[in-house]
Amino acid sequence: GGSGDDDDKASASGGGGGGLDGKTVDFVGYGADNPWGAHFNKVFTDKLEGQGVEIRDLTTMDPGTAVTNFNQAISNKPDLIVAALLDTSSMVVPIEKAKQAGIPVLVFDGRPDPSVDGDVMQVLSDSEALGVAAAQNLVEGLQAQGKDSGDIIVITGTKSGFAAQDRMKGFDAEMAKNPSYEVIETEDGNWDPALTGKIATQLIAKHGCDGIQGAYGMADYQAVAIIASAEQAGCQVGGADGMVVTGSNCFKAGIEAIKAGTLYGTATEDPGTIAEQTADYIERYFNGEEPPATEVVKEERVTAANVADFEAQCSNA
Amino acid sequence: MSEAPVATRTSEGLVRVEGLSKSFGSTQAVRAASFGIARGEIHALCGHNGAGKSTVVKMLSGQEAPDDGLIRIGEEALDLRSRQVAQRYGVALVDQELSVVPSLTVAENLMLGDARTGWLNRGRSSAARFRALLDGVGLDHVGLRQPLSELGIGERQLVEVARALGQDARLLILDEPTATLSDVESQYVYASVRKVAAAGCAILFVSHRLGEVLDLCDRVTVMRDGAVVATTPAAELTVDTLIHQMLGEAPQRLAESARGQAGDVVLDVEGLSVPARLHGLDLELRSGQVYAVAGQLGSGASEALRALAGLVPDATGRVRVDGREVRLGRSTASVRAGVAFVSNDRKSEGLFLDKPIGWNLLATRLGALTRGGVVVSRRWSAALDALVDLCGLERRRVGHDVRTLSGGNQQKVFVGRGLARDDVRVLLLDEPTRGVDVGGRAAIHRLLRDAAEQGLAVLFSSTELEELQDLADVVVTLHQGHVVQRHDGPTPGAVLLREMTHGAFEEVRR
Amino acid sequence: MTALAAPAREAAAARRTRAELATDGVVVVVVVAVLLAGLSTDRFVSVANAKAILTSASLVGVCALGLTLIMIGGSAVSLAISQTVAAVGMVFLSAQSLGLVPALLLAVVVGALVTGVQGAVVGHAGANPVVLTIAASFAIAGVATGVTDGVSVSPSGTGYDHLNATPAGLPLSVYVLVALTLGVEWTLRRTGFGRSLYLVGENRRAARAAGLAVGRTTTLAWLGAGALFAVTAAFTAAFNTSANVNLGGTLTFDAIAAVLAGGTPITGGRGSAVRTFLGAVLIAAVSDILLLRGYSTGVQVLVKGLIVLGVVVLVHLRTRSRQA
Amino acid sequence: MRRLRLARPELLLPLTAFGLTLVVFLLTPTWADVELSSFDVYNTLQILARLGPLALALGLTMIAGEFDLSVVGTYALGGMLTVQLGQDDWRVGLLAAVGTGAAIGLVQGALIAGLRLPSMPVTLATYIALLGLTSALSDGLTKTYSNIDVTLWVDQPVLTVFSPRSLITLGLFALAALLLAGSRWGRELRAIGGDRRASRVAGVRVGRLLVATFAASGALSGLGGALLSFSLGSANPDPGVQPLILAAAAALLGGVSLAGGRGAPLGLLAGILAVALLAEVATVAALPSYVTQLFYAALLGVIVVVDAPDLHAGVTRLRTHLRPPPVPPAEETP
Ligand SMILES: Nc1ncnc2c1ncn2[C@@H]1O[C@H](COP(=O)(O)OP(=O)(O)OP(=O)(O)O)[C@@H](O)[C@H]1O
Ligand SMILES: Nc1ncnc2c1ncn2[C@@H]1O[C@H](COP(=O)(O)OP(=O)(O)OP(=O)(O)O)[C@@H](O)[C@H]1O
Ligand SMILES: [Mg+2]
Ligand SMILES: [Mg+2]
Repeated sequence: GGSGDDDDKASASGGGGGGLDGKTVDFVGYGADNPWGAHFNKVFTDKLEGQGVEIRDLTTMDPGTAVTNFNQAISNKPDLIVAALLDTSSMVVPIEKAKQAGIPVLVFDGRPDPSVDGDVMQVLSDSEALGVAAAQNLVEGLQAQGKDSGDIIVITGTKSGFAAQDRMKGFDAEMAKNPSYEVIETEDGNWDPALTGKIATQLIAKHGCDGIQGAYGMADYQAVAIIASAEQAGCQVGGADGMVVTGSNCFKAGIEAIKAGTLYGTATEDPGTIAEQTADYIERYFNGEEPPATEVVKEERVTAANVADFEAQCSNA
Repeated sequence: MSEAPVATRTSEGLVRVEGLSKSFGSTQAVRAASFGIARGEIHALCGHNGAGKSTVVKMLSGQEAPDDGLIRIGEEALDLRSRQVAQRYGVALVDQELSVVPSLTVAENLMLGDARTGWLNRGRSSAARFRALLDGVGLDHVGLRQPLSELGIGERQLVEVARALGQDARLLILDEPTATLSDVESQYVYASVRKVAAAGCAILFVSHRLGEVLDLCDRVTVMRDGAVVATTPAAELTVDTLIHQMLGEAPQRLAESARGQAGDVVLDVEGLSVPARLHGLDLELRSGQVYAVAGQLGSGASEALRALAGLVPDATGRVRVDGREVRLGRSTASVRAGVAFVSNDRKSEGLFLDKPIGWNLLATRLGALTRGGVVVSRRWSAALDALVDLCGLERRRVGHDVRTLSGGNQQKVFVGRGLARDDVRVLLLDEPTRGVDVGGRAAIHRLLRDAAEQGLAVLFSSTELEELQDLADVVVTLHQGHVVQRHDGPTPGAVLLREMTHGAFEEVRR
Repeated sequence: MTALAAPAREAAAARRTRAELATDGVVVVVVVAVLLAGLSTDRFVSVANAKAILTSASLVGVCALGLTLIMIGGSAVSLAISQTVAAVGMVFLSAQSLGLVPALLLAVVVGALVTGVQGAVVGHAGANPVVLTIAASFAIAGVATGVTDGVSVSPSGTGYDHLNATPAGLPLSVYVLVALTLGVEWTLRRTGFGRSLYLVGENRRAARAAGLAVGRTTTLAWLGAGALFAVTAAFTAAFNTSANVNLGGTLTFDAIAAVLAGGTPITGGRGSAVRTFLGAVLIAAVSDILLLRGYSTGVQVLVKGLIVLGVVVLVHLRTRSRQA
Repeated sequence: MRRLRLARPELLLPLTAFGLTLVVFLLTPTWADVELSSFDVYNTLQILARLGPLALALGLTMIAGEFDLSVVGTYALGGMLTVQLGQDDWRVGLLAAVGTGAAIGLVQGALIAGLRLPSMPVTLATYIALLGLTSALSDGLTKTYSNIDVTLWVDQPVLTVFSPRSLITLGLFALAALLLAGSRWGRELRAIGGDRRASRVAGVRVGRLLVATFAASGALSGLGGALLSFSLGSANPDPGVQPLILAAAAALLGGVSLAGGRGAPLGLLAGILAVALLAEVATVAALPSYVTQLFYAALLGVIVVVDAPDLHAGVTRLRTHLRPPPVPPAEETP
């Protein structure tokens, strides 16, 4: 098999009707050792395989392996490559190679590098909206406590990913609308609950319980770690005067915390919903319905007010 | 006793050390030592354990820098910063510790550090030279491309000797080259050394075997406590005067009357075998007597002791201690049955060098010093005091790491570990006095004799006639894994030697 | 005998060598430097911050105590700590329906067994611990992922929350760390097992020839280590209220860093629980200073590495000076 | 007494490993529903190119009886420097990566050789420090390499199955094999790995050799990082421990002994090819990643247990106890 010598087939709009049965999809997604990825893979694979699509599992959490696997996918000449971009820039060249080989690519979750933006189909989670939702949660929560001003700490996911960067973009923009609330610390928690807890403990010690009014843990499991740290340091969390904490993609632990009143709110971006929508997109694509090049999954803000509606959706991981 | 007149084959001094001194921490190992070696001379360096011989050797061979003093070779005063520099000035060395690499082949070992082997590997160009070297030390059965790990310890030692001989040195230093060799193998070393000396090389020979020293060497320099006592022509010395120089006193040999009376059977061995190494050894050990298995390297003597200690996984045979059967192949099983073992490799299979003397002495009896798994300090210190006295060590030093002791004193600690234990019935010792000076040797012999009298079965192996005659009541000679003969009571050395080197075959024929 | 009577040996024996004094000097300078840096750092000297330092040292510290046992016993390191902690954390949370104490016991048993099996292979067969535990880390993570399908485990009860208690304002894990440090230290110093462990760690072959139960001692050390990993796992899981294969985070290298920073040599035969405790606190304190002064995570990790390097060199120089 | 040369572990293990994995690879179509193509060979060699320099670096230090855990740190730093300094001119980036790697190796080697330190804790500390440094340099962010021509060049197919990157890696192995087999370096490297003290006494320049080996290890790791960054068009501040683990597996399969003193570059090459083939089989057959993980665990576990010295004793003991005692050969009885 080769990469560059089949250009004549390239222009064919791979889907072009004919239904799903017998179609092959090479799936270079997140590895199952990540809880988000695990649930996504399960929902996605079940749904498509149920309709006769043949899925080849090339998932991994290692960016280098992902490139090798993507190249392998190209050589397999499937009807479609579905990929998650662990490392945005290292996927630029493989995506271009796929384009040359005439194999369509669908990217889900995080957006691709701008240089190949037009070359792939995309089903994206709305990271900026997630950041906005987190900021709204904080502002709303603080205002409900009657605080006009307040200091906020943020512990992010791995800073090198677009997911964290885009969330911060949305978050910062929304916070800028309420200048009386100030972000005093932003630390990289590396999507790691243990590290997040450690950093939170130190930040709380640094500023004291009354030095921090709000906190943003970029994923629920990070927000939960912040809450635990705060409680261990003897700070009050939630309630009439305690620290307002928010997450921004929902996990079961977060939903429990919202119900317990310690987490003010979160937002969706649960793997099940994106998986459903991605699978749905592929269905439409193979059925020749020509879906729009980019679809954004609608993200919802979750707080105590509507937590019941999202409990089921958010409790898979 | 100042320096005696030089009586050498050539009167010109080639190598001179002047006022050489060296301290390790608080220990002054060598104090202002001076002596000279002439071209073509075989010069012995003698002294008790820890006298500083090896330290002098290390300074002469570039392994340690002197704190003070000069080393001259020819007319130059040299700064021997490393082995390479020393080699460049023509100093070849056989170290006290075996210094060949088991993972390399014989030929590769001969090439190590050899200046004549260049940076590029040029195939077989040196093969003939290496072959001749090996043949010269009696290793004609050993192949150049054979991995060294396939050779026994004595053969390895001979390879190291061959390597040093092959370097065409101006000064050849041999630090106890024959300690691990049998008498027959040692003869090869003597012959080679004589040949090299005849070619004009100066030779420094360190040994505790005083007989060989007097036979082989031209002059003898004796050291005591780091200082040179005297340099004397060998012809003017006898073993007794030499010992007197070394120790300042004459050691007591065990008197004939000290020989033990046989008691009950403690250890009963039937058909002890190790594939390809030991074939059906039968032995009955009684308390009160000291037994020896005697044989050259490779005779299976070491193997027999190691098998009894549970260190040879494929050993078979029937072994009973006080009538109870012992399962072979597991050291813990042997220990439980009351067998204590002193290996011939005290560095890697013996002592805990970086632990205090106390820990080393008590390592084998932790069980007796604990109650419910917790160490009882009272028992610990009582046992320690008793042992330290028993072994003739200084109480003051029990907290010091064993590494800081000289080889001979390390050996005393090692032997002491098996003594004065209620749970020990059999004491096995492989070369119990390897590298130990005359005084230390007598002390260790006394310890073993006492142990036997206390009701233990004592079995040791040795390649040295003197030791066999001094210590053993019963000697079993071994040759190529087979028992040759059992001797009760005093046996002429010549008989033992013949059996150890040639087996029983010729005798049967005669 | 003659040698022992040598006069030069007499007095000087107990005196400290120059190298020892020099290394002590360096240690003093470093501690003073850390203190000065701390004192000049805003908010470093406060009860809250001291609590924070202890808190962040506590979980790594308990793990590191386990690793200390392994290292003293001469089996170098375990590189499977993170994965063990993650897997045991999952077990702990999913067993919450049994109640806190049974769940805790179950976790300790599982942790001890998983680690003890590796110890048995190292102790009895002489397998290389580094490679073996790399294999174990893959195996544990693979099994955990396979069993859970990668989904996070949530607690099946609420008993775990007791582990997040803060008696007298300090997290329970700090008390546990102090108690376990004292317990492990006592075991090492006062029991026959402790002494055999030091001996086995220093020279395995010699220990075997001396008739010490090398395999059993090593296995016991690893069992103990596994139990300590499990304690960390329970606290970490309780803290995060959910567990997946990434729960252990960077614990493996954090624990190694703490043990090495405490001055326990990787070659075995030496070391103590109290030193490990101090190592964990040192690293936590320095990280804290750097964080308070606004340095990034990268710089904190860099400094952690340099501390470990410095201590390794110092300890080595000191030991060597003692050997001379 | 002389055993066959092929029966020695430094040859037997890599040849067996390579042979077996090759068979598994060729048989993949029989159990997984896939076809093999020349691209699969290309991809195997790409995996080789990714791990090869690391395996060689680790292998060389292991032969010398040391264990350089810092290779992955140098690898990460090398990749990052390549991207940050080589945006305009790839040569600058490459030079920076290799030079820094060599310098790090030099310093570590000097510490280890000069103070006679054990290498594990030193390289472990360096590893932690280098990851921190890389992360500090990049602010924790993945950095993009925008010189796409280089990216395309290093991975373009050459003779169908090769790429410049895999050819460079194979060249490195050839060079190392030539150096080690053709000069005293190889012999002395094995000597200091087999018995450090004895080699020193024999007059081997142990210190210099160690420093050179660590420098080579650092340079190779830096180069590996640079090549990877060129290929990916980016540099990640934390490559994880997976590269280290696979490189270690490759070195062990390559016949290098954990105790030191044994191994050769061509054996290493066979070992890394075996690992690359396995990785490719996992990819072609689309095994879930946890299955692959379990597979590597089993592989490493088997190697390390088979290599375990005391197990041999145990097996011998067991065999001896199950077998009746041998009758002593009659003709030798005196
Ligand atoms: N590296 C060292 N560190 C500390 N002390 C040492 C060291 N090397 C030797 N010593 C001490 O120096 C003294 C002289 O030792 P040396 O090895 O030279 O004795 P020796 O005469 O060769 O004894 P032996 O006959 O037992 O080999 C001894 O007391 C020994 O303990
Ligand atoms: N690995 C081996 N495989 C096969 N035979 C061996 C092996 N090692 C040694 N031998 C042979 O076994 C015999 C006994 O060897 P060994 O060196 O153990 O004797 P020994 O008990 O040490 O003798 P000594 O009493 O002189 O110390 C010798 O003939 C030797 O060549
Ligand atoms: Mg000596
Ligand atoms: Mg012997």
